[in-house]
Amino acid sequence: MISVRVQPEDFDVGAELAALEGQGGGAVASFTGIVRADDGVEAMTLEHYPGMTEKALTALADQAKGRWPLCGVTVLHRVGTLKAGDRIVFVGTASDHRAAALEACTFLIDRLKTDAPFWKKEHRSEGDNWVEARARDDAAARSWD
Amino acid sequence: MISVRVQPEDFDVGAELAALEGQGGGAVASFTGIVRADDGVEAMTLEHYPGMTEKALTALADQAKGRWPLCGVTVLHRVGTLKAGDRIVFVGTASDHRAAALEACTFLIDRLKTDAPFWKKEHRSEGDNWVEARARDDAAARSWD
Amino acid sequence: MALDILYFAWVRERVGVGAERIDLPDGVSTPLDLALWLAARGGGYAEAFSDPSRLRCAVDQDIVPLTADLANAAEIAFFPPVTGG
Amino acid sequence: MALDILYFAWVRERVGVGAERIDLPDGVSTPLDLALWLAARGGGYAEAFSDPSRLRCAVDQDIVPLTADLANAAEIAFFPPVTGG
Repeated sequence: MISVRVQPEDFDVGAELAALEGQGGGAVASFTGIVRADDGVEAMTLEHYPGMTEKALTALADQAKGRWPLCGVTVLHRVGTLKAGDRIVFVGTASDHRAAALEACTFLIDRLKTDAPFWKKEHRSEGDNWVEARARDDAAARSWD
Repeated sequence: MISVRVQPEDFDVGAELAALEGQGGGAVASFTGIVRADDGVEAMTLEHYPGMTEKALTALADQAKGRWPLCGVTVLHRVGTLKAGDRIVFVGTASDHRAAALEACTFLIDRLKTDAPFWKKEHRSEGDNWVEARARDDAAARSWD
Repeated sequence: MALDILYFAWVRERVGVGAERIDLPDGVSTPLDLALWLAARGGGYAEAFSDPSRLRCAVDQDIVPLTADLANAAEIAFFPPVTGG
Repeated sequence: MALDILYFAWVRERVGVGAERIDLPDGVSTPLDLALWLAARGGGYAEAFSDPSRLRCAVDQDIVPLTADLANAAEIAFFPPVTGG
């Protein structure tokens, strides 16, 4: 099972995990990213490249299935305006083996941060700014090469 | 927040994740272990050492908080008789950093498998047997030394 | 040959539109050539494209280097390094 | 001094009880000494304790080696290697 979705709406992480738990594997891992209220950030807007985004996320899910014995991969990403505390991204994996599920989950979020066409703009009371890409995210993504 | 529970009842992974998401970190990771229907296993019974179990799981959560900057750790383990497809264990972590959340989650489940007093008995149509500890679980746990 | 150009994030904001269609100009064979050609328009285009090292691009929805071949491309997108997740 | 002994998993099944209280016998100063003393009872105890390499133990709810010191212990548990998670 590969499930990839890009949507403005929030997702139900319990339902997403239940779907992964139902794939017959003994191990399910997940990662959820949340908007932090750091440095006065009140909200952020996620822009993406419709069409390419789904293609890039599906390619990542396929790569993960090629590297680890997975029976389920879910990658969800929200777009539009989100406020502090809102979920941004959910990655879930199911496998017979816990190491495979956890490693694949880490791979997917590391690679998503450098390979999927999303851009974050932060909103503060003093103004807006586009988030800059971070060298440490590039390093994490390349560590899987 | 540290939440450790040992109980016969199932747990609501969506509610557990929501509690971790509410700790103010930007990253939440989870691992859920499920009874596999491998090799004709119809059910298993989880025995534990009441009193020591909670102490051992709390010690693991404290160790994780000492090694990674975590704002939340949840460790839940079921006991009693479970059937194929049932959840056995849930580990969840919250942090400002995704690597911390994911690594701590892996640490907790690796160590739980060798340091917490639980024993599994498998039930098959042809009889029951106690599960044997696996060398690869010992190796995974010791990799964190 | 007609080429759709898409702009995202601050590239889009500086250019002022999200997409446009052009005929591939003579002498433009890579995304880098196209970026410099767009910069020569001046104004917001110059702001967006004057420093190609800050840009990334996708050709027909695959991320490629700015030195990739544009022959047969139907769609190109310019954007800053991605920051999702 | 009174000592509570707890048994889990197949150790409990072979011994036939989950717990018992004894007075620490003379000459028994480690969990290994106690395991061999219990094995000498014969029957299910011999089955459970004849091969101490298969056993693990906790003294006062901390996992310790079979060679740990039993002085001042109030509770000891014998069990196979754990298999939770």
